[in-house]
Amino acid sequence: MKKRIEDLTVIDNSKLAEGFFVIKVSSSEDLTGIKPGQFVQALVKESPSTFLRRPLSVHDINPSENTLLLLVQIAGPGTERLSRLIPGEKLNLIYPLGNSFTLPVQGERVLLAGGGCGMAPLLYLARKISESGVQPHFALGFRNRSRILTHDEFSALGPVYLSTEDGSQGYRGFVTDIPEFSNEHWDRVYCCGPEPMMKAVAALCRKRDIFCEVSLENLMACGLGICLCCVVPTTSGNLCSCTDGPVFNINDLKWQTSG
Amino acid sequence: MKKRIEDLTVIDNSKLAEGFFVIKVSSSEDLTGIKPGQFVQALVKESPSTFLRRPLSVHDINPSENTLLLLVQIAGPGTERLSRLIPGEKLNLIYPLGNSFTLPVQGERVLLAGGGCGMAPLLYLARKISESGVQPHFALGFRNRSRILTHDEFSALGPVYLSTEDGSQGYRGFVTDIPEFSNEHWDRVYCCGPEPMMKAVAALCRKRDIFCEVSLENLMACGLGICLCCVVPTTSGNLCSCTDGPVFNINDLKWQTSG
Amino acid sequence: MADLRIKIGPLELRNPVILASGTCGYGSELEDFIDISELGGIIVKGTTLEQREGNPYPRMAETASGMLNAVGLQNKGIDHFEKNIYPHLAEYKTHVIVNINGNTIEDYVELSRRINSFSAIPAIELNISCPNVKQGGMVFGTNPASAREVISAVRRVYDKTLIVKLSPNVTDITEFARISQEEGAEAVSLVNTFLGMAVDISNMRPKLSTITGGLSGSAIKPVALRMVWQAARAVTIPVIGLGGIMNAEDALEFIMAGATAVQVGTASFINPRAGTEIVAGIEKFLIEKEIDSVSTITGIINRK
Amino acid sequence: MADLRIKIGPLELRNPVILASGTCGYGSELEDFIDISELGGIIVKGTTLEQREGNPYPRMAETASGMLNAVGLQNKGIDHFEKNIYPHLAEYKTHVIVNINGNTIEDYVELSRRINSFSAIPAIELNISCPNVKQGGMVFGTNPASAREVISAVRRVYDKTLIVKLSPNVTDITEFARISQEEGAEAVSLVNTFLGMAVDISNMRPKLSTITGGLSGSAIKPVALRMVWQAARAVTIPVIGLGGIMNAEDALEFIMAGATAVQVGTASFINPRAGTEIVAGIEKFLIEKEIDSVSTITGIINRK
Ligand SMILES: Cc1cc2nc3c(=O)[nH]c(=O)nc-3n(C[C@H](O)[C@H](O)[C@H](O)COP(=O)(O)OP(=O)(O)OC[C@H]3O[C@@H](n4cnc5c(N)ncnc54)[C@H](O)[C@@H]3O)c2cc1C
Ligand SMILES: Cc1cc2nc3c(=O)[nH]c(=O)nc-3n(C[C@H](O)[C@H](O)[C@H](O)COP(=O)(O)OP(=O)(O)OC[C@H]3O[C@@H](n4cnc5c(N)ncnc54)[C@H](O)[C@@H]3O)c2cc1C
Ligand SMILES: Cc1cc2nc3c(=O)[nH]c(=O)nc-3n(C[C@H](O)[C@H](O)[C@H](O)COP(=O)(O)O)c2cc1C
Ligand SMILES: Cc1cc2nc3c(=O)[nH]c(=O)nc-3n(C[C@H](O)[C@H](O)[C@H](O)COP(=O)(O)O)c2cc1C
Ligand code: FES
Ligand code: FES
Repeated sequence: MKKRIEDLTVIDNSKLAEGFFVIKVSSSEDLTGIKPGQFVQALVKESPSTFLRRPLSVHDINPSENTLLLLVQIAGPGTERLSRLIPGEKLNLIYPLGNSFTLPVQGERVLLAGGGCGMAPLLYLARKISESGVQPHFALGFRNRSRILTHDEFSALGPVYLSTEDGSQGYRGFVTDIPEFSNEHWDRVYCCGPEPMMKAVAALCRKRDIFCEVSLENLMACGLGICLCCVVPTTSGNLCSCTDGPVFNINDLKWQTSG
Repeated sequence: MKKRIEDLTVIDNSKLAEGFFVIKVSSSEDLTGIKPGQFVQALVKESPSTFLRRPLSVHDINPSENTLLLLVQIAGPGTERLSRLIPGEKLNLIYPLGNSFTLPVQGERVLLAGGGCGMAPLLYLARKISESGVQPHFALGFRNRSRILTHDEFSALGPVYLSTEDGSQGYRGFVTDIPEFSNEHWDRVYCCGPEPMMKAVAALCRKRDIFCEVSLENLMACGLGICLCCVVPTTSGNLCSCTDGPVFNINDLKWQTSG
Repeated sequence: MADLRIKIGPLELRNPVILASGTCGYGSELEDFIDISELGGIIVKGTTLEQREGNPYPRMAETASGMLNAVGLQNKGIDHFEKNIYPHLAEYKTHVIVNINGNTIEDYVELSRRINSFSAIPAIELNISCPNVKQGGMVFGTNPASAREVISAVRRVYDKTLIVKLSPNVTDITEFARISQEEGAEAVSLVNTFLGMAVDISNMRPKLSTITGGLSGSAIKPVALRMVWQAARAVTIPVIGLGGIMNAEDALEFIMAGATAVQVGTASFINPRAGTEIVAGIEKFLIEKEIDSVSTITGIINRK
Repeated sequence: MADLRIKIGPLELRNPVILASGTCGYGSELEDFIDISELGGIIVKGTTLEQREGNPYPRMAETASGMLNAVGLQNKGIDHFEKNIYPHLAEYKTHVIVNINGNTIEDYVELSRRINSFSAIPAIELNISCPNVKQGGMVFGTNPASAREVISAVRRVYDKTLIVKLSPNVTDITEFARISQEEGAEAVSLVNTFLGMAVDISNMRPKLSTITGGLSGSAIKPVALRMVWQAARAVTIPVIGLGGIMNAEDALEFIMAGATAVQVGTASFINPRAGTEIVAGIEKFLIEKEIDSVSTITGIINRK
C-alpha cells in the first residue's frame, strides 16, 4: 500500500484507564490495505513543545466503518494533546508505515504477549491471525489492577492470560511468569511492550527456540526511512526501525546478550 | 492596583463580526481597581507559534459579575487561538498593565474616536466617563458595513457617529470625516485605532488645539517595563508604551510632523 | 505565472527549492508523496568513500521548535551508491546533487573524482560542516585554512558545479563564504546544523549517544537567516539558504535576505510535501504581488 | 530540605538562580510578583557610563520558540543609576550585580571603577557580548585579543567578583572562557543572545530597525547548553549557564551539564514568577531524588 498523508476525522476518543485513551478516526480512503504491526505518524497541532510527529501503532481497523483505532498512553505533551482530541477534529496522519508481523500458518499455536501501550498493535494482529483461521492466545501484563486496559476485544478473539506485578488481578508477576506461557507449547510468540518485557519474552523464546517477533518503539524523527535516527543494531548492521521494522525477529536483533 | 498573574475563567466567547470576538472572563479577585486604558498580557497556550504573551486592552469590566471583557481581532496565530477559547477554559492574564486615560471634568464635551479593535479600550473608558457625570460621544470608523462591530453598549452610554470607508453605513470616509467631529466643540478627544487613524485624529486635534490622548499598540515583549522593546520617541526621550503608556497625550509624541 | 527559474553557476533550476541532504534520503522515500521532478533539485544523503555505520542509538532528541540529530553520516559508501542508487537517481527529471564527506582531504578528492564521472550528477555539495563525526566534517568547516585546502583540492579534480556547504558554528560566516568563492566554488549553501545538546534530567545523562548533535528546524531560522544575509552581501556567487524553512513564508524570508535558492530540510519529516508546497507558495506570493520573477526579490531587503 | 547554596568566587548565593541582565529591569518591575530576596541574585540592566537612547523602534520580533531584540543598551547612565536606582537596590536581601557595557576599554574601566565603590554591589558582569550596539559589545566578545585586553583592564581596577558574560557567536567558546579565567575573572556567564534576524515578507523589509538582533528564549537552549558544557570542562572557575531556561527542568539540564548557577532571562517576560518557581522546582527535584545538595549534580553528566 502506498503511503499517504491525510486529515482523518476523529469519531470518538474514550478513556480506557488512567492515562490511556482509544482514539477512533475515520478516513475517506480505503484502510484495509494496512498490515498488522504497521504504524502511523500523527501530527500534534497546538502543542508548543511538539515539533515532530508522534509514531503510534495501528491498534485496530474496522473495515465496515472504515475507521482506524489508536491506543494512546499519555507520556508527554504530544500524547497529552492527542488524548484531548474531540469528535469532529481532524487528525493528520502519515500512514501506513513500517513492515508488519509475519502471520502464522494453519495449525500453529500462537501467543501474543504485551503490556501497557505495547498492547496497541496486538489487537489488529490478533484480528488478522484470527481471520486466517488461527486462534490467538494473549498474555497481557500490567502494573496493577487499575492499569489493566479493557480487553473485551481481545477475549472476543481468544483466551486471555493476565498478570499484574502486584498480583491484584491475574497471576502475580510479569507476562513471562504466566504459567501458560512456559507450560504450553507455542509455535510463535509476538510481543510488544516495554523494553524489559520484550527482552524477557525474547530470552524465554530463545531458550525454548520459539519463533518470536517483537515490535520496537525506537525514537523516530521521520518514520520514512530518511533520517536514520531510529536505527537498531541487527545482525545485518544498523537497520531503520521505521522501515525495516518496527517488527523484528529476535534472532536478528543484537539483544541476545540478555538471553 | 498591584499587578497580578492569574488564571481567569472563560465565561463566554462570542463572535461580534467576521474576525472579531468578545471574550468574557471572570476573576476570583477584585477587578474594580482597573483603570480605563489599561491592558492585560494574555498567555496563549497551545499555539506552537506563540512564544510571548499577547497584549490586549481591557474592553470592559462588569463589577457586579466581576468579569472582564476583551475585544479581540484575529491578526495571527495568537489571537486566532484566543478566538477559540471555550467557556470553562482558563485564560492566564497578567494585569492590570499600563497607565490610563485622563478622565474629563464636569461640563466638558468629550469625543471617543476609534475603529476596528481599537474600539477595545473605549467602552470601559466611556463607562468611567459616564459614571463621572460626563456624557461621552463616539466617532467610530469601519472599513465597511460588514466590519461594523456591535455598538449597543456604546449607544447605551452616548451618541454614536459612524463612518465607513465605502459609505455602506453612516458617513462615507474616515472617522475624521464625520461632520460632528469637525463641526462641534470638543474639550477632549480620546482615540484608539490603526496608526493612520490616530495620526489623522491627532492632526485634527492639534489644529483645533483640542486635548487629545491616544492609546498606542506598539509591539511588546514583557508589558512590564523591563524589555524596553515597546519604546515610543517622546519629547522626553524614548518612553515605554507599556508603562509610560499605552496612553499618550499627542503633544508628548514625536508624531507632530504629520500634523 | 511567475518565472521561478534561477541559476547556480552553469546549472539552471526550474525553481529555487531544493531538498536538503540527509532529509530527503535518495528521493525515493518521498515518492509516495511528491513528484520529485517538480523541485528545483534534491541533494541526496551525505556520502562517503567507504561504508559507515554512523553513531550509536539514541541519535535524536526533540527540542523547542527543533531537533538534534547525531546520525554521523551512516551510508553504504560510494560503490554501493554507484551500483544500487545512482541508476534510479539518473531517472529523475530534476537536478540530483550528491553531498560528499570525508575524514581527510584525500577522501574528499577521491570521492569528487568518482562523482565527476557520473553523468547524471551535475553538482556536488561539499559538506565541510557535519557536526556529528569525529574526523573531517566540521573540523574543515570551522578552520579557514583547512576549509581553503579542501575546497581547492576538490576544485582541482571536480569540473562540474561545486557547492560548498558551510557550518554555522563559526564567528564569521563571511570568511568561509569568501574562501569558497576565492577557491572557485560556484555557490555556497548555508547553514548546516548548529552544534547543540540535550540532557535527560531523569537519568542525568545526555540524550544523545554522542553527547552533542546537530540542531535543525524552526528554532535555528533567525540565526541561519542572518548568516545567509551576511554571506550574500560578502560574495558574488549564489548563496543557497537553509535552516528552519518550514513553509513558503520562511523560504521567502531567505530569498529576500539574499538567497538565490533555498533548501528544505527537517520540514520534510513533518510534512513530506513541504518541498513542493513551498514551490507553489512562492509562486502564489509572486503572482499576488504581481512580481514577474523570483530573482526580482532576491536580496530585496538590501535595496529597500 | 536540600542545600541549594553555591559559590561564585567569594560570593555565596542562597541558591543557583539569578535573573539575567536586561530581563528583570532593576528588580522593582517584578516586585508585584515575586520576592526578589528569594533568588540567588539579580543582574540589573546593561549599564553604560553615559545615558543611551538605544535603537529605533521596532526593536522586537517574535520567532519560533524565541524572540529577537535590538534594544541597544538603552539606559540612563551610571550617574542616574547611582543617584536614583542604587539606593533601592541596596535594600534587596540578595546579591545585586551590575551588567556593564562600553564602547571602549576606557569606558569599561571607568565604569568598573565607579561600581567598585558601591558597597551594596558585590559583583559586576562584564558584558562583552551585546550584539545590538555598533561599537564595543560583541566586538570585544568575538575577538580573543580584545576580550583579553578588556577583561584584564577591568580586573586591574575592580577588586570584587568579576563575571565575564560571553557571546555565543564564536567558533570556540572555550577559548573565551579560558581567557576570562587567565585574566582573573571569578566566573563566566554564557550565553548572551545569538545574532539573528527576521524579515517581514509583506513589506519586504527586516523586522528590526537594526536589521539584526539578539535571539533568546527556548529556541537557543540546545546550543547554549552545549556551550556551557564545553566551557565547564575547559575552565575551573564557575560557569553560570543561561539561554532559554524557562523552567526548573531546563535549569537542571544546565546544572547537570556543568553550570554552577543559572540565569533566567526571557522566561520572566512570559512568567514573571519564573525565577522563584525555578528555585522551588530545583529544590523539589533534589528532594524527590534524595540528593542533599545541588552541587552534587553540577556537571554530573561528565561523571556518569
Ligand atoms: C513504532 C512506534 C509505535 C508506537 N506506538 C504507540 C502506541 O500505539 N501507543 C502509544 O501510546 N505510544 C506508542 N509509541 C510511543 C509514542 O510514540 C511516544 O509515547 C510518544 O511519541 C511520546 O510523545 P509525547 O510528546 O507524549 O512525550 P515526549 O515528551 O515526547 O516523551 C515522553 C517520554 O517518552 C519517551 N519517548 C518518546 N518517544 C518515545 C518512543 N518512540 N519510544 C519510547 N519512548 C519514547 C521520551 O524519551 C520521554 O521520556 C510508539 C512508538 C513507536 C516508535
Ligand atoms: C497595549 C495594546 C493593546 C492592544 N489591545 C488589543 C485589543 O484590545 N484587541 C486586539 O484584538 N488587539 C489588541 N492589540 C494588538 C494585539 O496585541 C495583536 O493583534 C496581537 O498581539 C497579535 O498576535 P497574533 O499572534 O494573533 O498575531 P501575530 O502573528 O503576532 O501578528 C500578526 C500581525 O499583527 C502585527 N502585530 C502583532 N502585535 C501587534 C501589536 N502589538 N500592535 C500592532 N500590530 C501587531 C504583527 O506585526 C503581524 O503583522 C493590542 C496591542 C497592544 C500593544
Ligand atoms: C537527520 C538529519 C540528517 C542530516 N544529514 C546531513 C548530511 O548528511 N549532510 C549534510 O550536509 N547535512 C545534513 N543535515 C543537515 C541538513 O541538510 C540541513 O543543513 C539542516 O538540517 C538545517 O536545515 P533545516 O533546519 O531545514 O533542517 C542533516 C540534518 C538532519 C536533521
Ligand atoms: C530584551 C532583552 C534585553 C537584554 N539586555 C541585556 C543586557 O543589557 N545585558 C546583557 O548582558 N544581556 C542582555 N540580554 C541577554 C540576556 O541577559 C540573556 O543573556 C539572553 O536573553 C539569553 O537568555 P534567555 O534565553 O534566558 O533570555 C537581554 C535579553 C533580552 C531578551
Ligand atoms: S525515523 Fe527517520 S529513518 Fe526511521
Ligand atoms: S513591552 Fe517590555 S518594556 Fe514595554
